[in-house]
Amino acid sequence: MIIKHPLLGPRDAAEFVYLGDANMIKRPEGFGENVEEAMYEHVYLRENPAGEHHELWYHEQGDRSWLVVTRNTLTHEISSVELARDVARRKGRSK
Amino acid sequence: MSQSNRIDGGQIDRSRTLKFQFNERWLTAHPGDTLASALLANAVRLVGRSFKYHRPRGIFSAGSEEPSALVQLRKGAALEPNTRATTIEMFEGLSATSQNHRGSLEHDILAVNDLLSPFLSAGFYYKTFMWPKAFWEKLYEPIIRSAAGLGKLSGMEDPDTYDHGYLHCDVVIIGAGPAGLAAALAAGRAGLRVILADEDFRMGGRLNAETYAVDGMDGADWALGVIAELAIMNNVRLMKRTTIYGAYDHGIFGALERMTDHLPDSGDKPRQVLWRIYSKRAILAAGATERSMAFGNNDRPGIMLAGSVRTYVNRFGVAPGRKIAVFTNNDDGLKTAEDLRAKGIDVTRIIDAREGDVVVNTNGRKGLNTIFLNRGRHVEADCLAVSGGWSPNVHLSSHHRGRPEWRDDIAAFVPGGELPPGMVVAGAAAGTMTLAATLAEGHEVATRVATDLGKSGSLATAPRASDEIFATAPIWHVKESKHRAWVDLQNDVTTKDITQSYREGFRSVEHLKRYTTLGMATEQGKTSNMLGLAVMADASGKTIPETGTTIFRPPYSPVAIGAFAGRARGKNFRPTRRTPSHNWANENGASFVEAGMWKRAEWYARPGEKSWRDSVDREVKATRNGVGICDVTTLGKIDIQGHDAAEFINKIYANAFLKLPTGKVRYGLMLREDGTVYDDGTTARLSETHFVMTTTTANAVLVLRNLEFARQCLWPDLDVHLISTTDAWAQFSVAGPKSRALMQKVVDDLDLSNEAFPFMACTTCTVFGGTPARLFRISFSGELAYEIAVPARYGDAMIRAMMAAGEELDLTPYGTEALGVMRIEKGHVAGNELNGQTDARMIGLGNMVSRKKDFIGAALLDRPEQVREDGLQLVGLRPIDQDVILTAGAHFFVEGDPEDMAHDQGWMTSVAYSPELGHSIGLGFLKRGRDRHGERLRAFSPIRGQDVMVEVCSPHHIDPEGDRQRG
Amino acid sequence: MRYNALSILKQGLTGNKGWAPAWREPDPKPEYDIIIVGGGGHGLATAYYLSNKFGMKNIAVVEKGWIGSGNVGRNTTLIRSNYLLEGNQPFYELSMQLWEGLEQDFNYNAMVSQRGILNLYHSDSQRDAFARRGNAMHLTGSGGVMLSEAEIREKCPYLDFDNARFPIKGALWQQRGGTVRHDAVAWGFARGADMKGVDILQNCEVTGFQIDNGVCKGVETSRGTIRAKKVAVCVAGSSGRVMSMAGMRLPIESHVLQAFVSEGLKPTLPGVITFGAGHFYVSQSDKGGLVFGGDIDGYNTYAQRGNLPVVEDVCEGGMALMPMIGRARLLRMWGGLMDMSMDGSPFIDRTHIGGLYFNGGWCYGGFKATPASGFCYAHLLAKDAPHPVATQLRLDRFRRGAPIDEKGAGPQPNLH
Amino acid sequence: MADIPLTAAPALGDVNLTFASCVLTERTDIALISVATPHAGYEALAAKIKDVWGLSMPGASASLNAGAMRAIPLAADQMMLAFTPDGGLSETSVQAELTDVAYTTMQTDAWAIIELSGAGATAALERICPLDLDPQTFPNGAAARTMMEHLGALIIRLEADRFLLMSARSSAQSFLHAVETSCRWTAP
Repeated sequence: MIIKHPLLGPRDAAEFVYLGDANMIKRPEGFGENVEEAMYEHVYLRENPAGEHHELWYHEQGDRSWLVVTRNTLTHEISSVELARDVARRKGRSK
Repeated sequence: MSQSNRIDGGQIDRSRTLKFQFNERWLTAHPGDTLASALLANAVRLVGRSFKYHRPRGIFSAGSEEPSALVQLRKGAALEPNTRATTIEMFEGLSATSQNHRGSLEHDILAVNDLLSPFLSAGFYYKTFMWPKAFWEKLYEPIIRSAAGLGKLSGMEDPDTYDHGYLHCDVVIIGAGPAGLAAALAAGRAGLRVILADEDFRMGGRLNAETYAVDGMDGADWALGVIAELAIMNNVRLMKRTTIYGAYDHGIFGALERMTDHLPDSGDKPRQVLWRIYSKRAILAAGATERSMAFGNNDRPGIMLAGSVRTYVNRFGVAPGRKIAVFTNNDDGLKTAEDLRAKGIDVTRIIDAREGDVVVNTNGRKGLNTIFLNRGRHVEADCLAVSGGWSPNVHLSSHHRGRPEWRDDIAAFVPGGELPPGMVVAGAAAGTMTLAATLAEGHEVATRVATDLGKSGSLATAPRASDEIFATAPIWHVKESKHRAWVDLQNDVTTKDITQSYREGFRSVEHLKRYTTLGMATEQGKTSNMLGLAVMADASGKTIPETGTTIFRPPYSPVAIGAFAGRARGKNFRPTRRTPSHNWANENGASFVEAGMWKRAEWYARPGEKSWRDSVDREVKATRNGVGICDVTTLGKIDIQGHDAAEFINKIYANAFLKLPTGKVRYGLMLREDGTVYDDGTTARLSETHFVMTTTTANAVLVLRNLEFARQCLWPDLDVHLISTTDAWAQFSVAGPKSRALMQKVVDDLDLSNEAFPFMACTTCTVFGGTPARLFRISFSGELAYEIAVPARYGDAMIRAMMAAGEELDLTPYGTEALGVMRIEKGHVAGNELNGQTDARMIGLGNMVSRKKDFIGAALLDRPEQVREDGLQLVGLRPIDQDVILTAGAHFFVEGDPEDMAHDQGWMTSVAYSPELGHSIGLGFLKRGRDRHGERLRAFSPIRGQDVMVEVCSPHHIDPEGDRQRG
Repeated sequence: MRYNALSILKQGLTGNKGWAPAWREPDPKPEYDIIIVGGGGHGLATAYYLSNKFGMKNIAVVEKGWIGSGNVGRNTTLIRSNYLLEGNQPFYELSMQLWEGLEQDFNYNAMVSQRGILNLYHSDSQRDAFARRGNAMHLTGSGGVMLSEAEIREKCPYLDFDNARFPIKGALWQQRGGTVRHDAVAWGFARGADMKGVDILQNCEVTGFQIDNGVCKGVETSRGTIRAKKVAVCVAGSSGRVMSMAGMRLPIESHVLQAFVSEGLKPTLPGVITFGAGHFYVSQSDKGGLVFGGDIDGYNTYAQRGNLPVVEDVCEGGMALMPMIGRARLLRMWGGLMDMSMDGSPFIDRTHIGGLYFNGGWCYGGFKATPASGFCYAHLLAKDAPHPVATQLRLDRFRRGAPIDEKGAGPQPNLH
Repeated sequence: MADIPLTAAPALGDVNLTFASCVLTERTDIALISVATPHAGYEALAAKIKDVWGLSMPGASASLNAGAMRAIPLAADQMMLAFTPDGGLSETSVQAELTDVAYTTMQTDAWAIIELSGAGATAALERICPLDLDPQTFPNGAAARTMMEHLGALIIRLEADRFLLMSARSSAQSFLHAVETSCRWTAP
């Protein structure tokens, strides 16, 4: 596969490491019993869609960016690639 | 015998004669021949045996679709099984042997299978060999297996090398026949970056095998002219002997270039290069494959595809027979007769199925001699040219989601459905079956691609040829024939097997293939799938497209496993990382152990030491009683800087880090989000905004990856920056009661007293008169200890200087084994304990985990099964009989309990011999372990034949209070 | 029709014209007691054991394509019972025992071939982990021995002992491990179930569940609505897609595992060999092809095809382990969808929806589990209680904090 | 304390190999400092390096050269300064200049650097480098991190036929072997 890095252009996916569903950005904050259920769902349950999937790839043999790649799991077509940091901020993550 | 079937013409170099061997017999050929054409030239007809019935096999085709003429090429370690004679380019001294026969090729004992064929029909083996039960493995299967397979492996290491490579282009053109050449010409002239690849050693495709004219000249000459023009274009790369074997995602194609297979030996160059081609567009111009028809005994040597007969006659100057009959259902067959007659070869009969004439049976045990027609007629012939029509080579179009579509007018499947993005198809591969149309289509498709990619396109016009007639009648199976009719020549699948498969309910194409093995041969169904499908359609009374379609998986034709591996084998399977003291260690008796990619010194043997234990015991004693030194460079080192660095690290580690003072080091415990221990190490604060984190050797890369994830995805606005410095610093652990004395000699102007530089202190400093360094007072051995780091370039000089400085203190280098002994003595956990199944409670660090902050892993610490009272806990173990050497992996049982999983109490994770205690010790996980110190248990290890009693104790076998390291 | 040597002789003498279909092609009935969704190995095994061992009747298997067209027909055919953890090992041992009696049981020769499995190790810590595992195997009566380097040399002289980047130090050997002709497993179970009246409904795709007040009452299919008292889903790589129709999210991701076969070669390998320093395992089929594989591609996918980096990685492992295979040619490569779970272990469980059952999460270990998976699922469906060896294979184990994580890789499916 | 000045050892022993159409040389004269841009500190850093070395901030895939100093992009907020230390310029002095505007880390020792030059350089790289090195897409000055023969590598095009190849110091011998093998196997 080829991932079109938003800063670097097309790169072989072999340079990247795959993590999984981009929802992993939405980590429940806090600790103790009150987040246990939310964290259980966050850590263990997956949409696993047959179709468009937002997912995290890490450019380990490149510029060490984490990327959010939107890829169709049926065709492997990639429709967008963004820096995960931008996505995270858009989802309200900060410090 | 000297090439008795050689005739005039052809694209071979008659000025040179090459000698080659087949089954130890010397024969001659010319440059430009394949092994197949050379064998035919020498009137060799029997070249192999089929898989199941061991029927005689000859040469069936002239290309990579060959199902029958498989040989073992070369000798010794270079033996290459299952090689198609039709694709082997002749070279001087070539040696080939036939395969899959017991006894000689001519007298194969296993030909008896042919007589038993009524009982060996499709799927027979699923229905028998079941009784008595034990006989399958003891008798039946060994017999079946002994007959299995085709050619053999040498059993020796492949003596050749292979390489990989990467190419980039605008358009890759697959196939250099008329469509591909026309396309390449248009694309090249338009200025596109073009790769033109063809599996043959001579580009031109069917133009080399036919007698057509293009642009007013002989087709093969036209091809030569085009190739010459392309060769001088800088933007075009011509790749002959190159098979594009697979279409992968996003325009990536796999290609195999055979660099030296046509040479007597490879010299010092790789035999084959496996290219990964990155393309924006692809033009599939792979042509078509001719197919046979099913009639009685249609598998004899001498029965060939008609197009291949023309190839041998026109391209190679070889007559495949002296009396040739033609059996056809289309106009191509007639062309064969024309070409043969033009060469003066006797065409004994044209049997045109469209006129109701069919072949019902043949005769000739090891080579065709008689053909029986319907209505009781027969013809003498030593070669039968069969043309059942052509199937477009749709293969690469179906490597993604493409589903070929049926076209009635050509009675064939053409590329259909969703093609790999960027792929277009031209020529015969697209079902365009006549030359003029093919040339025009190649030109037009390439022009369109060029326009698409922003090039103005070629101004030149398409090459021209006169169009021949192409009319076919789909006749697949001669039903009048009562004899066995082959569909898959290699695997011996006959029409009867297919009808039986239908009868038994194996009716989908997938079931059919799996039940009968149709299409599973080394030609991957190129010559058999279509025929099989047609026979199944006939049996079921459905049309062919209703019955199914033929899709193909990579590779287009088989690829050597060595080529996929490339250079990665032997010592070069993976890179090797060496520590800065590697050369010094090597000079000083070290043996090395693999630690991931690293090579680490495991011990330093000295003269007179009889076993590794002698060396390790000495190193441990010397360190515990004096001072030892160990290269610990392999631990991961990550430079963490930023205004928010402390806050960041505090979110990563399970224990508190926010208030770590500058100049101090702290042990850090890193969890996964599920609460399991991920890694541990020490982190030093060098300044308000600067930390250095160490990780375990194994997790260095993974921890950096996770830190980057936390930094970019979880807390993107923290001002924190990361870079690995693992390789930048040579780091040595100096341990033992005399380590302070040594370090005082090493570092420049620094007070190392316990007050000035206490346990867990760190600082930057210089050593040996000015070399920059970092000093940490940390201990893994439990002794008074330091770690000293210098820039890696000074690592080699540093160890030598340290050893010189430590001579009077008897400074002893120690390796990973001694390190392991000392950490087990101290009860420190390492990889055997932190195996991804362990949480902080299990290793007694539950209290270290903060309950006052959020950090990775904070939320999932207290699920019911994690807080079980009978959970596993880390303990120490010692043998009751002190002479017993414990082994890791033993499971614990209460004496008298049955040895089953329900009574399993835990297991031994690590063991060592403690020279200080004078006996073997262990660490392990035990249910409720911390409450069971003093209890005696069985350490049960049947896999190692050990069953001994151990006493449970504290994991801190030595210095449980930790006084030594603080001293 | 019973298969035996006599039937072959008789048919052989009469032109093989009397063979009957291996299973019927019935039309769906309006209602069944139990509908099994998924006509793969596990689904067919479930139907077989339900009808043959648990005395259940009125059962259908619905399959969207052709039976056996999923992973049971595209795996690398290995069987073994050499697991480590209590949640797994007794289950896989039951599976092995079922394999050992399977062919006589269902009157179909699936060529169960216990030629042994050799797990090589290359470091002391791998050796220790194998010792722990080998001892766990002995606790379930599964057998197993540790082999020295010298013993391995004798068994497999062609492995790279002298020039290896990661030298072979020893191996864990389970003699009872081996291979099975994978397609035949599906066909044998299908035939055995069909003979007991199970309706095998091919080309019948489930398009929805009929869920009424939290109770599943049947399935919508491409061949119409079929009602059922119990619906048992068993669709491996399609688990996420199918269970989403019941509104469920699972601790599962779908990934692709590629498998490879070489051209036919004269027999060389004794059994199954797994490389401990790279992603490569190999066996040789009864036809002579080297059947091999390695790691999953590592990204979520529902496409049954993989990409080149893994192909190369696997072949690198092969060449590093046995450099004689350089000139053997890779004949075919294909991909199968793996229902990769969060701990690498499977589920055989009820769901929170009444009457709806789930079997999945087999990762790339599903084939060897086929008989036990079918047996335990049948047990659960027939008795509404988990089989004793499957009590830990529950969907709630992560909520309870009890993963069955053999590799210790944590909740990231592509690491298992 | 003993005064024994430690001598630096080159990662590859100052290797220098000549092949039929290219030359491979270890560069031991290059010092490396990684420079991370603080949050909201881009302008200050850019102004500083402009002021001190006349250097601009590099783009994502192009290194920039000014006098003795080259700026090589490493990550979205991180670059590497490469220079040959001489009288006025040292690892310490460069770090000191940037103390207030960036986070710097000494990287000289983390890398081994090979210069590959000659008409056959691109053909040799074709066997190990997955990047498109066509001058249109990878012009002079272009810099990229990628993977070659299982090793992370940083490649910079200095001129049409001259490249710097950098890889981790600990595995430098393996990297050298990879490059050397390519040169040998692609020699005409």
